[in-house]
Amino acid sequence: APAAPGDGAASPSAGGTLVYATGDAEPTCLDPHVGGNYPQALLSSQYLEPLFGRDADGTMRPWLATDWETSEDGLTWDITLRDDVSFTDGTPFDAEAVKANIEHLQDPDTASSTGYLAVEQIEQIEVVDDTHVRFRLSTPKSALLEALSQPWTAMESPAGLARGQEENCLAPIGTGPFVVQEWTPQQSVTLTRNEDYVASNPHADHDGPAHLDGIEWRFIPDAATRQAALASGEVDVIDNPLPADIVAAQQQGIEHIDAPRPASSNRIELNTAQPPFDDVRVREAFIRAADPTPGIESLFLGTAERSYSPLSSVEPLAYSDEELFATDPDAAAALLDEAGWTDAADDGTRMKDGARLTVRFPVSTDQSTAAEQSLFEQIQANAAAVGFDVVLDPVDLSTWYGALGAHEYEAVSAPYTIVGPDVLRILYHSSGTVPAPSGYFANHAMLQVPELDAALDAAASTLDPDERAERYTEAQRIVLESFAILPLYDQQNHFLVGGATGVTTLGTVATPTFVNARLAD
Amino acid sequence: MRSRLGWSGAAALACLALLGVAIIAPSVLAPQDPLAIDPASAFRPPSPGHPLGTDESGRDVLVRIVHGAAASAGIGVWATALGIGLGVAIGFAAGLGPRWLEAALGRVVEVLFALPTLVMALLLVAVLGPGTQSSVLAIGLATAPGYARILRSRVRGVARSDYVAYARLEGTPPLRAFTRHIAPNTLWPLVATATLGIGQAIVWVSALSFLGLGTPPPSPEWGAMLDAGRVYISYAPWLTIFPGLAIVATATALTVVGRRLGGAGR
Amino acid sequence: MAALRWIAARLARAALVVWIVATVVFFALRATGDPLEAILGGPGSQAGPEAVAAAERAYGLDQPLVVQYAVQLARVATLQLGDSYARRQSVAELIGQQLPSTLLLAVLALGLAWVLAVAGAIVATSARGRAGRVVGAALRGVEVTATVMPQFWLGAVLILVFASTLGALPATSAGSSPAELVLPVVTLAIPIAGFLAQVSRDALLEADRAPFATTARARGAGEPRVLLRHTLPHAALPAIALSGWAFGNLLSGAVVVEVLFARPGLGRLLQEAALARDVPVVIGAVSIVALLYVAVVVLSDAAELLVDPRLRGPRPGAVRMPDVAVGS
Amino acid sequence: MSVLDVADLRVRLRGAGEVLKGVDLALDAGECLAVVGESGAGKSVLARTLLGLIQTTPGAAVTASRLAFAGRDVRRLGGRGWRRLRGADIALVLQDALQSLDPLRTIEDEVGEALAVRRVPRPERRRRVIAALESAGLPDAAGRLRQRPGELSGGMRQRALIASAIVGGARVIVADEPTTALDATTAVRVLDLLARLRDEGAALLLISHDLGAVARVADRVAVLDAGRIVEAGAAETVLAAPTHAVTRALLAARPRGPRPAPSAPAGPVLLRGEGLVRRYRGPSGAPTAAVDGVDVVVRRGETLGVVGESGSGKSTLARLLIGAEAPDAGRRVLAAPAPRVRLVPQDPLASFDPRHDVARILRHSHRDGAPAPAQLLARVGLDASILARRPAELSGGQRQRVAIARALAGRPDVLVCDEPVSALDVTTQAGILRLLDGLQRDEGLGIVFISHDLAVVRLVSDRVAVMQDGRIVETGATEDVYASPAHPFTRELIAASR
Ligand SMILES: Nc1ncnc2c1ncn2[C@@H]1O[C@H](COP(=O)(O)OP(=O)(O)OP(=O)(O)O)[C@@H](O)[C@H]1O
Ligand SMILES: Nc1ncnc2c1ncn2[C@@H]1O[C@H](COP(=O)(O)OP(=O)(O)OP(=O)(O)O)[C@@H](O)[C@H]1O
Ligand SMILES: [Mg+2]
Ligand SMILES: [Mg+2]
Repeated sequence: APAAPGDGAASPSAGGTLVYATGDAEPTCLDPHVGGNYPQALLSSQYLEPLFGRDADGTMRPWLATDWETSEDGLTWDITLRDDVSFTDGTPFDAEAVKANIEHLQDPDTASSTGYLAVEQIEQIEVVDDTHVRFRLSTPKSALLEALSQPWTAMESPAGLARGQEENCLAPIGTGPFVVQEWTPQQSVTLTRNEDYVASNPHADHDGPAHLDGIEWRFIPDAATRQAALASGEVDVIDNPLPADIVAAQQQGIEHIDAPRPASSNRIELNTAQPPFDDVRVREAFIRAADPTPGIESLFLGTAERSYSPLSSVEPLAYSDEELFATDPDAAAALLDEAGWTDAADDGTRMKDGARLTVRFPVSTDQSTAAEQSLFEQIQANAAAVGFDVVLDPVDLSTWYGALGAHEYEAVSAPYTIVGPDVLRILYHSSGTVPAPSGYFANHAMLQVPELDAALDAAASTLDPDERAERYTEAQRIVLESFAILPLYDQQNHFLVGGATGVTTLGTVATPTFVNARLAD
Repeated sequence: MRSRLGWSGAAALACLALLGVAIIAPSVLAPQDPLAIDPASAFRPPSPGHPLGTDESGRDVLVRIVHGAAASAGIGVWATALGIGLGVAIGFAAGLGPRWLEAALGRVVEVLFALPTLVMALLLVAVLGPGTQSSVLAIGLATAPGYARILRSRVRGVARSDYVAYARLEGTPPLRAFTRHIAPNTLWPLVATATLGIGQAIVWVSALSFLGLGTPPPSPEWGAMLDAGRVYISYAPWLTIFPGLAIVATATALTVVGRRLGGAGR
Repeated sequence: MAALRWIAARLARAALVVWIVATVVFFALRATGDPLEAILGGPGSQAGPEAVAAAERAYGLDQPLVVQYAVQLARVATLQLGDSYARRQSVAELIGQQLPSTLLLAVLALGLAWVLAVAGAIVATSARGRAGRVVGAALRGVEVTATVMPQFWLGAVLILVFASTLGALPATSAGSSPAELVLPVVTLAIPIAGFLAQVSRDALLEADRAPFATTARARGAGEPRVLLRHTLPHAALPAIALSGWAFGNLLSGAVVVEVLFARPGLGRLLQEAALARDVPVVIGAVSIVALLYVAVVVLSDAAELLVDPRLRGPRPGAVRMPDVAVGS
Repeated sequence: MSVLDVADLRVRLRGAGEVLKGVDLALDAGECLAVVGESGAGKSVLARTLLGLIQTTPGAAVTASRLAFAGRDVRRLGGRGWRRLRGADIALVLQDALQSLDPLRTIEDEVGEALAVRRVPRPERRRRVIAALESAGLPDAAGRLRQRPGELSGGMRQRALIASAIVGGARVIVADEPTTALDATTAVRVLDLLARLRDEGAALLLISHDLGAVARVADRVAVLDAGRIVEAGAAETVLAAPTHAVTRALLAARPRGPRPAPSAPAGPVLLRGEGLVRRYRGPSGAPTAAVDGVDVVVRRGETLGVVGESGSGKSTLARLLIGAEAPDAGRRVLAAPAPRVRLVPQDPLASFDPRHDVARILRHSHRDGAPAPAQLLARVGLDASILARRPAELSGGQRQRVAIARALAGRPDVLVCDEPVSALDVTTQAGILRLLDGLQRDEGLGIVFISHDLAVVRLVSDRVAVMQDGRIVETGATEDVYASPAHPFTRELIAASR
């Protein structure tokens, strides 16, 4: 049944083109193997499908695969595939296709980042027969199914891949309910219905192709403009709505979908590798002074809930500890005194040995919403009250990465989306402090804690669900108690639906799917 | 005085006087702290307690506008000063220098002209990163060719004028002719142009802030306020309307005064 | 013959300008940013060393900077422009896709600005008596205010009123249907209209007071004829002379308007490319902007010569600009 | 019956009060009535009132006990009625002749406008335009149709303007100062043209402040002073035996006759030009000589008059003499010790720094031994109170005097005066001429006096040089040249100055 009932007057009908307006950046390549960011995931979920899916409760489901089996040592994985699916160019989906896709992800010329990390450990791919493929891993990887459920590792037609990157970027060929028809840069991507769609999708409520004739996927970067377009009926669905518009939507009969992204929560990471946050007392002082809760309530108008966990609330293994983050400016001041930050500059900033208690905080204007930037301003003001000088620097994405790469930050907020708690390993394992050749490293807190590494390694390699849960909980506790992060809320992922019914989101990275959608008249 | 100014001139002067106070001593007009947050009283519409309402962090909009005058006008003034400085250097050199120098500077001016202000700003931001300095530099560079061209043609006009010719005929040495006639007659009229330019520069700076290339928050710079508030335009329109009005009013007042100055100089 | 020489000289100067622009842009961007970031799927990419080396080879970044510069220059000269780092598409093709949209916007906005400016100037000069003075003063106020109106603010307010509240017009503009062009064109046109109106009103008033207007009246010409045949052409002259400036202003405005109304176009392309350090796209787009600007200036110079015979024959300087036009 | 009949015409203008205070006029076909008077008397207002142009001016009030055109009362006429009248029945040649043709339109469009307004079809319009241009005496009329006013000389423009007034077949032509913008020879040709039109049956109302010009064409003269006609009658009577003081003043101010008293014999040579040549790039790009092999001598205590048409090279010669430009050939020889040369420029306003007041201007030009600024001003008949004024705040006559004072502040031996009076009205002109004459006698200056007006030159100079096309075609003692001109061009000039 459709997920949300339309209001009484609108009766759903078949056909028509749904207009979707996204506020995320326009992808530079429609193939999510290349690079691999959330905007690509949003769009490619409409035409590419992964081997596995995931339910809202975190249970893994087969999608293009039907079954899987793991060896005792966790190094060999046997995957059974569907035999009734073809790519939209007519190429059959089979074990050879899976092999070609994994190899494509691992090929340096593809320049894949997210997908590459997901399949990094697959050492050997063996085509057993058309419907059976065997992976041999270099190290055990408990998160392999989650890794293969991500949009960034979705399956593409080998014939399509063979066309070369330039062509494949413009119109990747998959098995999804829609097909890329045309891409008009800076304007829209036109998607048409895949008439031969086989409803492998675990979320599909019917067999056969989607109801819609197609989707026009428009890029409208400005949030106010996007909302105005929804209000005037130009578009049917928007993402990244403003909190105020979400609140107003309820009165206007506009459907609101709140689908937080999985994996990591949104948090501020404190750079533990350099002063002043190399001192845990200073970190704790900052966290006790920041007091983000009132701001979250007023800025997000009740659309976001305060988090006390490194993981998203949709992750079943999320562990939170509210006590650790109780606001207490007096305690913060005492901690700073204790840490030796006792002198005061003219502007009230604390000093120690002639150095100011400065916190450089580069903010990516592409990744942080306006409300989030305002929240940082409030944290800045609250921290200033106990003597921190927080220097907010809103910058474009490349400058922001530049600042991170050069370690010119004491605090930073960086989103990270994959599927499952394995994200903890990426974000907090000491190996994450070593930059990739491009200069990027994921462990912005620069945590290098042996017990934490041990817990994360164990969790990654065990196949026992209970032990995995225990080890991830331990890891999260260590992270929280180190005061290296200040959790804020789930990664916000809201949709407003004005002219359609049956829009749902996938349980993997919460991208919307329109396989069940119909336009309201 | 009033009769010569007209009511629009008087209103413009009053506006600028208010702006002057806000720049020099903002606390006289609004003693509160423009950065003090109060999430509990966020998004208050205009009321006697907050005549222009409060913003998303509960800061008073009026207080912020008053305290932001210095930043906004400051950027406008600096950008204009840079533009005029460059323009004057180029203009004098081109207007008085040898032919080859004039030709070379003519190309420089043409190149600068061929890059519209925001295009230039985007380039500079790509090179220097966003921020106040980039804004000032971008606006300064973008306006410089305008000043240079005005000045060059004026310098040429004055240098070839009958009164300079007459002075030279009487045996006045070149340098004295420059300080006595050329410089005053070319630079004074530029004051009016500069007044107009400051108003324009403030508007440009605010446009840069809109593109996310301006002054970092939480500075109450008007363009930044306007940009931050625009997100809430349907929910809290006062966050957009009032800083916008401050920009438009300042630029209008400067334009009116500038035109009067220009008119009087001619 | 003289005309040919004039055109050749202008073209040579235009080429020089574009060359300098391309050079400045190339070194400015290369001096400060690493284009590899853009090539390898944007910043924050976790590409391995093999990928980096492959990309360097593919885009010739392993060559010395001078060689890269020469290659880039050769591309600009032949309008090949190379491939975008970020978009994996030919720059010429990208610009070709975006340019028509921006040109349509610019041309319509310039047209509307002219119409508004001339209408305002006519009303201001033909209103007589006490009411005329009030109307004139009001118009002057409107003109000055329009001139300094920040476009993004104006556009936002227009969207709020006409799209969100009234639902009368679309808030976004992707193509060329009249309804979706209204708001962006109006947003873009108003400040320019204000400026042009100020300039042409002065010229119209001056022409209206000139002896030739009185003479025309003395020949029995009615006011419409005096306006149409005599004074308006004079009022149009400064506006033609200002076309180059207005065009620059339109391109600046296009950056803002295209972002605001989610309209594809050169301005948005440039904004995104500059932020992503996509060197070939930035050089291509900026060179095209410079080329267009120079072309418009040449055209407006030619138009001026056509309309105003007094300018034919030797004359100093190129575009004459009123003092208010600093920065476009 | 008179074509034009006006009685008790009163015009009140906002800001100027009553400008016409009861004017009575009557004009017959084939007759020329001249209205003369000082600047500001109301002549132009009268002209525009007769065409109904003042009536639409905001704040204007026009009353008359009679305002009839060919017997038809036009006092109550609306805008449409006047428009039908204008161009077809009554035509105006405006005072500012050189600006009265729209520079952006072709001669054909401008001259034919009165016909176009009446929807005369294009072929016929062209025929009549050519006819009008020809009868206005414009050579090669058909070829001029596509030209624009900027391509015509001043005299040609004035003729085209007159053609545009007669093309509609107007029975009454009002010509407001049709010759002020022209040099004397051209002016005479234009006046002759008007006389011919009158002879062909047009009623001509000629407005002028120049009684000399009037004498050539007018049958009757009316003298307007401060909005009233103070004297009227047959031209010969009024000009020969003026009864009213205003008329007499006008006549007296006319430059006429020889230099009242010749100066002392000339002293040594101060400055000499030998074979001076100066070439400029002409409109076609080819170099043309503005001054072409000129020999001149300037002596102490002598005034050399230089006359010639506009464009004959007088100002260029002046620039060569003062050393502002170097000659392309020939040389400028100075006596020893080098005499000081100062210029009184053609356009004094442009030669003053607009930001400086008179005191500063005189101070900058002051050289040792010259009198103090206030004394200098007294010398040129100005009050010291103007020391604080800027050039823009002075009248034309005052400016000219300040320019002379500034030249004197440099203690010159030679004074080169380039058209020092051509922009002034006759009364002011007479004052300046007296001043120069006095200075020359008292100081023993060598003066070069440049003018296109031979009558003026005759009044002040001892010797005269006549220039045409960059050459001196005749030179000699003023009265000799005047009495027996050898060159035909000189004869033409002299005829024009009578
Ligand atoms: N449109 C007008 N509005 C107000 N006053 C005017 C207007 N036109 C002329 N006057 C005034 O009317 C008076 C007569 O002016 P008019 O132009 O008729 O003089 P004129 O005799 O033609 O002088 P001139 O010989 O200098 O041309 C002057 O005082 C002038 O200032
Ligand atoms: N600087 C110059 N450049 C080019 N041509 C010039 C220049 N100065 C004068 N001429 C030309 O030289 C000729 C003589 O000019 P000049 O000014 O000496 O004449 P003029 O006798 O003083 O005339 P007017 O009575 O109009 O003042 C004209 O054809 C003029 O166009
Ligand atoms: Mg007059
Ligand atoms: Mg001359």
